[in-house]
This record gives sequence, structure tokens and C-alpha cells, in this order.
Amino acid sequence: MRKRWYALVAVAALAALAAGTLSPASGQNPIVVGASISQTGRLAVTATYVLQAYQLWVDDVNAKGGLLGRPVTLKVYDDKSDPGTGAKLYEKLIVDDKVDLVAGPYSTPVSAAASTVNEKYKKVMVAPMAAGDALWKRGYRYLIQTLTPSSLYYIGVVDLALERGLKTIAFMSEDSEALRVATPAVADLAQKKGLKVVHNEYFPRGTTDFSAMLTRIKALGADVLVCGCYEPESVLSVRQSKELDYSPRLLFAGHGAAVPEFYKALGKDAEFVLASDHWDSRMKTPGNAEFVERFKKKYGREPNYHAAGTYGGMQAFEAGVRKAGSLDQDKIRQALGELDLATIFGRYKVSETGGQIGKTSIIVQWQGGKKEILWPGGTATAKAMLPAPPWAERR
Amino acid sequence: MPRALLVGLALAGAGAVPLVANNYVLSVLISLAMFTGLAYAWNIISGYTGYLSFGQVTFFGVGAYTAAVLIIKLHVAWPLAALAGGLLAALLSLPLGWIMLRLRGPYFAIGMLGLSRIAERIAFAWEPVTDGGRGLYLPPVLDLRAVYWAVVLVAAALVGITSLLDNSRFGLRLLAIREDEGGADNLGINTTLAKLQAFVLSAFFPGVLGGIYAWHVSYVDPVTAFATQIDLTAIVAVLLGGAGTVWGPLIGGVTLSVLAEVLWARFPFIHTALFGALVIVTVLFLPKGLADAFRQRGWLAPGRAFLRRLAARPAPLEAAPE
Amino acid sequence: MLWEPVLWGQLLIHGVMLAGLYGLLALGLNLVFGVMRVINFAHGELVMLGAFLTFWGYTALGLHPLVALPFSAAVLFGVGWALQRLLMERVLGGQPMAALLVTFGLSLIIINVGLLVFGADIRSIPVVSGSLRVAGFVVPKARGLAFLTAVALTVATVAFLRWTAFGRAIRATAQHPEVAITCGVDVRRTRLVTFGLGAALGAAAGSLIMLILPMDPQSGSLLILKAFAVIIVGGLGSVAGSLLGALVLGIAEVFGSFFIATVFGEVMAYVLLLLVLLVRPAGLLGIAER
Amino acid sequence: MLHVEGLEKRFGGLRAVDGATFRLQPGVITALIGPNGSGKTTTFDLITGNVRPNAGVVRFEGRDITGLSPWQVARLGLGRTFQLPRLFGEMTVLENMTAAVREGTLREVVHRALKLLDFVGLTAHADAPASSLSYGQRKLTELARVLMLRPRLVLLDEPFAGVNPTLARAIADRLLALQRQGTTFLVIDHDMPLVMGLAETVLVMDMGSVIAAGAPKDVRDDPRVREAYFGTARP
Repeated sequence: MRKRWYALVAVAALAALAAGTLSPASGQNPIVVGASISQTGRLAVTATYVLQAYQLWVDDVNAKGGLLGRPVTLKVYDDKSDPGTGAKLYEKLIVDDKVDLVAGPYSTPVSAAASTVNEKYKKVMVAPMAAGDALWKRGYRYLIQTLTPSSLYYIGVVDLALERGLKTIAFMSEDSEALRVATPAVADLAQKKGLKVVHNEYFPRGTTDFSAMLTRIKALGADVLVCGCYEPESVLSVRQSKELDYSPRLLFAGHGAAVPEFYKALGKDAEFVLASDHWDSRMKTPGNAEFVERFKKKYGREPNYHAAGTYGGMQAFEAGVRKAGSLDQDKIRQALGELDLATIFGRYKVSETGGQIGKTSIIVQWQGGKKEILWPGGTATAKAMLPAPPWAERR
Repeated sequence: MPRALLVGLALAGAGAVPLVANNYVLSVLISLAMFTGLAYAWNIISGYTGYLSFGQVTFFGVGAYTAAVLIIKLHVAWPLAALAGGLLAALLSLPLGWIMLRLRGPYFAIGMLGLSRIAERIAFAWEPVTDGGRGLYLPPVLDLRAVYWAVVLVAAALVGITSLLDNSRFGLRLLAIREDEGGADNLGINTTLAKLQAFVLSAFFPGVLGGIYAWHVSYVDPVTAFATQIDLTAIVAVLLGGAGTVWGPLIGGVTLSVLAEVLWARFPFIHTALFGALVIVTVLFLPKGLADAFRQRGWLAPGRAFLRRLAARPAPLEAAPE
Repeated sequence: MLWEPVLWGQLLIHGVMLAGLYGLLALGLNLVFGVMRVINFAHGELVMLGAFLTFWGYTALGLHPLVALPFSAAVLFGVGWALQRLLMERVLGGQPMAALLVTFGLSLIIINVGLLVFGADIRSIPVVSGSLRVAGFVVPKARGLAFLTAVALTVATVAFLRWTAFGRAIRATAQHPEVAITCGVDVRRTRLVTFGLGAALGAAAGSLIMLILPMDPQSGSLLILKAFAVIIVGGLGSVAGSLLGALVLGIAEVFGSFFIATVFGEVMAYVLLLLVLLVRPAGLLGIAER
Repeated sequence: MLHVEGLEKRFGGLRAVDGATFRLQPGVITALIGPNGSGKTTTFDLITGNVRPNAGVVRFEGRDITGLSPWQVARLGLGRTFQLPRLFGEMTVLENMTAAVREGTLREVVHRALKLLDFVGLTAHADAPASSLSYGQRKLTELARVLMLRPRLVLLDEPFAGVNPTLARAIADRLLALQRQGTTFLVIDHDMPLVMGLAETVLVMDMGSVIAAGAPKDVRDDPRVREAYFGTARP
């Protein structure tokens, strides 16, 4: 009995050894792309878009005959929305699993932790969902940004407000890396161009009751309300403004107001609300319409900017690998630094540090249940309906 | 003698791990050692002294932020910064402990939970120092070995201190407070002082570990530095292993990570529920933890042997007391 | 601009409306504590469960939340009864910490079940929106509705405790369990009903909160701390104290958010909790007991 | 030795202790008797600092100890036991004995603890958890434990209640032995014959104040005492 057990172990060990030595020689060995995604925890809901975009990209690449003549596969772990776990998993992906390419996780904090690991092993990481300019001020080389830099998130609002002769502006922003950069950038620009900033406050993630803050902003008589916020807070800021009978002439509710769920939650109250978006399915970027089509077909839902940004980021990654012609990380990094590319997501162009400088946000407005692009002027699909009528005068 | 040899061997073995293990294994061991250390620290105030705290993570976060700020702004070497994190946590624990330890039972538990939430909010609001919700970025850690050694050193120090505590009159005073604080008071034990000493110990080490954590993940933000989950893991480890014992936290910590690897990794969606169920099952069926079960089977020597050893020496007994 | 009396009146109205909800939120917790001398750490999760049941009734069955509320309260009554029967009875009278830890473990399980069943999304029941103008003040309709319902339920509960035989049995058990037994009160049944009632009141509070503020399955932990703050500020075991505590918390939260920052409005509960615990541990109206 | 003057404690409207005044002589066993609710245990609590008085002064060996914390009082050499013994249940008897002792090396302390355990006949139980002891054994352990502090005055709250007569006799003998060595005792108890045989002086409390003091025989015949105990003064 005991002997047989030993034999079994020996066979297994031999098999493992054989697998380890033989398979690289066979040319069909796939290129493994590794990533950790927040499949559980507080970021899990949005993170599924990122994962689905990764899978769609893998399908598309393989349909085109693969990368460098080899098929591509995806290896994904769950970081539980926790940066520490994320760092551990990238360590595992690189050291244990020896993946060929490293793709980013969802969310800035996890990207920050993971990038440290990649930097150590000199592995290029295209992090499609990493925002926050601080990440690219650390002297890292191997982290590539494809998302809109946060300092350019909201700046369009200032032009739109001035066009209508509005005078005062108030800010309420989620206390996060990205918005701590985005908000001061708009506030500075507003002040420079003659708008008076009457209130500027950050609230921690998870805040649900803004009534006191909005009462204060209402008392201060702000014409423009900029809510630097995401999904739940975007809805809440609008709903609670209405409840308190506060009618800003321009209500801008951040990226969170650009998702379909925003309109679904608010119905007619969403009319006239402005939002910023990284991406729109109507954008005339190359391959955009086809991407939207394929995504819908595969997953049965509309892609959002998380999906498009991830896909666009992977397009850039793919272009970098093809340009480098090998999996040598330094060659890929160099290629990624030189590329100036139009992806479905928009322009891709990075600075020396790997931070994005090519991509800008668009500003949209809900008009008749649809999002119309207002800014920048060149891509506008409709005229701004401003100032917004007071709540009391709406049907 | 063999005891000292055993300890030396264990330490040498633990210290030699980085020579053979890769970085992934190291990072797993770092978090194991970190949580074991936190469990030991929690064990002093909650296991020995009986003051169940749901908020020791306050000191972990304070340590993490202190170290991060020192490293970024003053370019202090990280081991010193982590030590400073522990010292500040200990310093802060003096007034906080003096206030909070006036509360007993569930009031202390909930008061500490409230304290940790306030600490998190302060980290959000104190933007000039903490950068608010943006968090602080530290330089990357290129060599995990030093981090590993630091964490293992702290964890080993905690095992050592707990072992000393378990065999000291100070430890007996803490246990007396746990068993009957009023009774201890009436026997001349300065309970306020003893509790405060235990509390400071239970704050210093999480502070140091928080500092090392900040360096290890090279990013600190309010939500992760003051996460209730951190306390939760330590609490479950101690309850499972056996509160108020020398080996309980280690047994609990190791059991928990084994469970996490072999069982829970497969059921990530019910991870929290399994934690909760473990708490309930432990309280109902294993109130004294695994350490006690091991002792009853003779796998583990009973604790607090020092009095028994002394008492075992033959001594002439006189009929009347002094 | 920020020091006008109208504005202060407006803030006071907000505070009082929140207080109505906090009072109901704390009532169930206080009742359970009164009868069993156990702080039910899972109360916030029971509140969340009740809220999500109402949400489910609203979305899946199209029920108005005020119609769904009695059903979810009834379900939670059953849940509370079952928890008392299966779990709490085993730890009552033993180590006081054992009961706290068991409810703590329970809260983790319920959170996880909530995440599995309802998902991690933040949900709300926006059936009413907009506002009324009352004497120059703005009264949001949803908050007004939630406030009035909460007050009605609180009054009904207090009346039940005061004027029904069973209510008297509950109060007797809370005050003198031994005496209650000798007077023929079935203490075990009283406890079962009390735990059920506590959960049902929590479910009602949760459903009403969801009318005005969104929740996710992890919101319970925030709510429990508010409920703690309320009963500790007012005094454990004192219903009148609870109402006072709720008023103090509601107003402090609103004024704190307005004049300091929203970051601190949210922690006002803890600040009050700690202050009262330190200065006057029995609470403002409580009987000295620790 | 101990000098209590005008001690007063109100709980709400109730005057638990109302102007209690008495003195204890060194080296004497004094009994404190009185009907239920007459304020005996509260008086103990006031002396040892467990409860703060509303008025009055407590002096121990000439020193004002009013308002000191229990541990401070204990360290001055004033120990006490409780009506229901308060042992540290999860700790062994020997650990109970040593936990609070500060003076001396550990070896000396353990040595002394073993001698005291021998004195109360509990040597065999030194390593047993306190929670495993019988009620009488707990009373003895608590007595031995307070003696570990080398107190000059010990307040004993009903040391004989719920103890079988043989054991009660044994405890009384131990107390007498200790008294001979100079320890002062103040003993609350209801076992009249035993108390009368043990104490040289008796204090009688009723309605929160000391209504009689003196030798056992005199006190027993005091009409005020009879009234306090039986409701009427019998002829």
C-alpha cells in the first residue's frame, strides 16, 4: 500500500517535469495574460465590465490568428477589492504562474499596489482603469495609463457655465484619489475665468445623506453645482437637490450621471443634468460601432466606458506587442511609449512616465431621455439646454 | 535547555525561509505573520485582560499613517518609521485607554468600534497630512525579505512577550481583572494601571505592524488602514485558538489561514458568512478554543506553569502563618 | 447668509425628521436589551433585511413600500423569534460576552446572505419625491412620510407596552425577571416575542429609511452604531430616553454636517456615543446600571 | 485602629447608611450585627472605597481614607471578603493567592501561599481551578487570599453563612489564632452563638446607624437591640 503511494507520487512528479520541459517547445503554447479583478467586495459590480472586456479582447485577438503567432489566454484571480490581496496576486501571477503579459486590475488603489510588484519585476502593466495622476509621479516606468487623466475630467463644465453667463459655482466631491485631482483642476480654471467658487467639500465614499450640505449650498445660492461623484452619489445629489427644492441653473453630476442606470433611477428628474463621460457608443472612433455590437451580442448588455476603456487599453497593449515583435518587456515598454494610436476609446498617447496625455473627457447632457454630447464643441450632437428650469416649473 | 534550543531552531528556521521561498510564498507568509502578530496583540487586552475590543485597528491605522508620513516627508528608513508608528500608537493609547477603559463589557467593545470609525474619518478629513481619501503612496518595495524578517521578528517578539506575560505576576493581575475586576481592586491591584499597561502593549505592536504594512503595500488610504476586517481576522484567530493563552493566537492564526487556503478560497462568495459561523460555533462549542482542546488531549502543555514549578519544590511547612 | 433664523428652522426640521427614524431604529434594540440584557449586534443587519424585503416587495411584486412594510415586519418577527429560539437561548445567562459575540457572528452571516441574495448594489425605494412648502420651510415629501409613519409606529409600540397585558409582561420581565416569574409571566415566551418584536420594529425602521436614503447589504453596521448612540445617549432601557437620544442625534447630525463638514456629520453618532459614555454612562434619562 | 464617623450614603431617597459612627480597637475581633437591610454591607463598601459616602469620615490608623479607591485602601493593610466569595474562577487556587501580592520574590510568595493554604486545609487543591471548589472551600480560599496581603484589619462579610457547623467552627478557630498574632477583625454575621463566642465587642446596626456597642452580653440585653431584631421590646 505504502509503496504504491510512493510510486504514484513519482509518476506525478515525472509528469509534471515532463509537462514543464516539453510544452514550451511546442509552438502552440499560448501567451498568457494575467490580471486580478475584484470579483467580490465593494468594487465587484463594475469590475465585471472590465473582466468581460478582457475576455472579448482575447476572443477578438484569437479570431485574428493570435498574437505573435500564438493564441492568447487569460488568467484571472479575485483580489476581493483589496489592494493588499491584489499585490499578492500579481506576485503570484508573475512568480508562480509566469504569465507573459500583465493587465491591470479594476480601481486605482489596487492598481497602485499591483504596479509596485510589476515595477519590481520590470513587467509592463497596461492598467486600463487606473486614474489619479499621482500614480505616474512616482518615477515608475512600467505602468501605462489609458484612461482619461483625472485633471481633465470636468474642465468642459467651466466653458458651458460661462457661455450662459452663470456666476457662482459649488463643488461636492467624493474623497478619492481621482476626484482630489479633478475637482481642484476645475475649481482653479473656474476661478481664473471669473466664476466664484462658493463651496468646495469632499465627502467619504459611502455617504448617503447630503441634505445638510445641499441646504448649505442652496443658502449660498450657487448657480452651478458640480458633484464629483459616481453612481449612487450622482443619483442622490440630484434627488436630494429636488427634495430640498434647490434648483441650480446647471447641475453637473460627474461620471456617475452618464450611465443608463442614472436615468432609470431618476426618470424625468434626470433631464437637463450634465455628466462627464470617458466614452460614448456614438463616438466615431475606429471600430467603435463594431465593438459595441460584439459586446452586446456576447454579454447581452450595453458596454460602458469601463468596458470600452479596458478594450481600448488592450488594443494599445496589443499594438505595442506587435510593434515590439516579442514578449521582451523593455521592448514592449519602448513601443508603448512611441505609439500614437486611435483606439475605440479615443486617442492613446502617453508621456515619458507612462501617464496618459492624449485622452480627454466629453461632457453630455440628458435631453429627452437621451445623452447628447455638448463638449468639446467639435463632437457635439446637440445644443446645451441651459439654464435648467427650476424644479417647481417642471411637469 | 532543550526548550531554548527549540526556540532557537524555530527562529532560525523561520529566518531562513526567504533563502528558499519565492516572493509569492513570502508575501503569503508576511500576511500570515502579520495577522498572527495582530492576534497576539489583541490577545493581551482582550484575551488576558478580558476587555473585548472591536477597535484595535485604530492603532494599526495610526502606525500605518505615521510610518507613511515619516517615510514620504522625512525620508526616514522604514524600520525606524514603523517603530515610530508603534511609539505614536502607544503614546496615543495612553489618553485613549485612560478614557475608554472606564467602559466595561459590551460598552468598551462598542466604544472601541466607534473610536476606530472616528479615526477613519479623521484620516479622511485631515487632508494636509493624510491626503484624505486619495491616500499616500510610498516608494516601491523591491525586496520582500526585509519585510518578511521584520514581520516575523515582531510576531516572534509578541510570542515571547506573551509567554513571559503568561508566567508573570503581571499576567496574573490581568487575568484577575478579567475574572473579577472589583475583586481584584479590593485585593490592592491597581486595575486602572494594569489595564492601561495591557492596552498600551496592545496598541504598540499593531502600530508597528501597521507601519510595516504601509511599507509592504506601499499605499495607505483611510478605508484600508482602518478596515474592520483587520480586527475581525485577529479576533476570530484568537477566539478559535484560545483567548488568554500563549499558543492560542498562533494555533488560531495558522488554522484560519489553512482554512482560508484549502476551503474558503473555493467559496469566495460566502467568505464572510463562514467567518461569522466560525465565531458562533467557537463560542457555542469551543468556548476555550483549540488550545484547550489540545491540552485535554495532552498535545499541549498547560499554561502558566511557573507557580506550579515553584510550588513543586519541597518546602518546610509551618503550622501557622506569618 | 448662514445665520438666518429661517435656515436654522429648516435645519431643525431636517434633524427632527431624521430623529423620528432613529427613534424607531433604536426602539427594537432597546427593547431587546431591556428584556434580555443583551446588546444585539445584529440589529442593524435585521434592519437591512427588513428594508430589502420591502424593496423586493416593491420591485418584484409592485407593492407600495407602506403596504409591503407590514409583511416584511411580520417576516422579520418570525426571523427574530427563530434566532432567539435556536441561538440566543443557548447563550443567555452565560458569559455576557458570549451573547455579544454570537450576535456579532450572526451579523456577519446576514451581511453575506444579503450580498448573495440582493447583490452589492445600493438600492432605494424612490416612490415619493419632491417637496412641500409649509410655512416657508421646505419639507421633502419622502422624509415627511417616513417621519410620520415612524412616529405612528413608535406611539403604537409604546401604547402596546403600556396598555396591553403582554406589553406589561414585557415591561415586568425587563424590570424584575425574578418577580415576573413569580407573578406567572412566561419569561421564555416573553423573550421570544420580544426578540421577534425587536426585529419587526427594525424591519419597519429599515423600510422607512429606504424611502429616503439608499442602502446596501452592508449598511447595517452603520445603522447599528446610530441605534447604539441613540439608546446610550438616552439611557439603556428607557423608551423616553430613546426618543430624547434620537432627537439629540438627529439634530446633532444635521447641524454638524452643515456647520463643520459632512465627514463629521456622519460620525456625530460616535462622538455623542463616546461623550455620553464618558460623562454620564447611564445616559441622559437612564437608570444607573453598567 | 479604625475610626468611622457620621458615615452617610443615600441611594435615591433611601438612606442606606445614616450617620454610622464607631471605633475599632486594635487586635480585637468585633462583630457587626443587625437585621437585613440595616446597612452593614454598605458600611463595608464605604470603608473599603467600593462606594463613595455622601458624608462622613473614615480613618484607618489615624489616616483619613475616605474616598480612596479600593486598591489604595487594600494596600494600606485593610482587607475584606465578600458575602458571596469573589474568586477568580478560571485561575487556580494558588494563582488566586498570588495574583495580588506585590512584596517579596515569587518564591517567597508561593511559599507563603502554600503555608496559608495548609493553614486553611486546602493544600491539596492548590492547582485546582477556583471554580471547581465547593462553597465552603471558596470561603476559606477567599479568607486565605486576603491574608496573603498581611492585612492589619480584615472586614469579613458573613464568613459563616452557608457553611456547615464543623467548618464554621474551624474558620472561627483560625480567626482566633490570627487575632492572637495581632490581626484585627470586623465580622458581619447572623450566627449569633458563634459570633457571641468569637467577638469581644459587638456593634449593632439598624436603619443605617449604629444603635449599640459593647460586650456581647451587654448588647444582647439592650432593649434597643431587641426592638430592632424582634420589633418589640420584650420584658
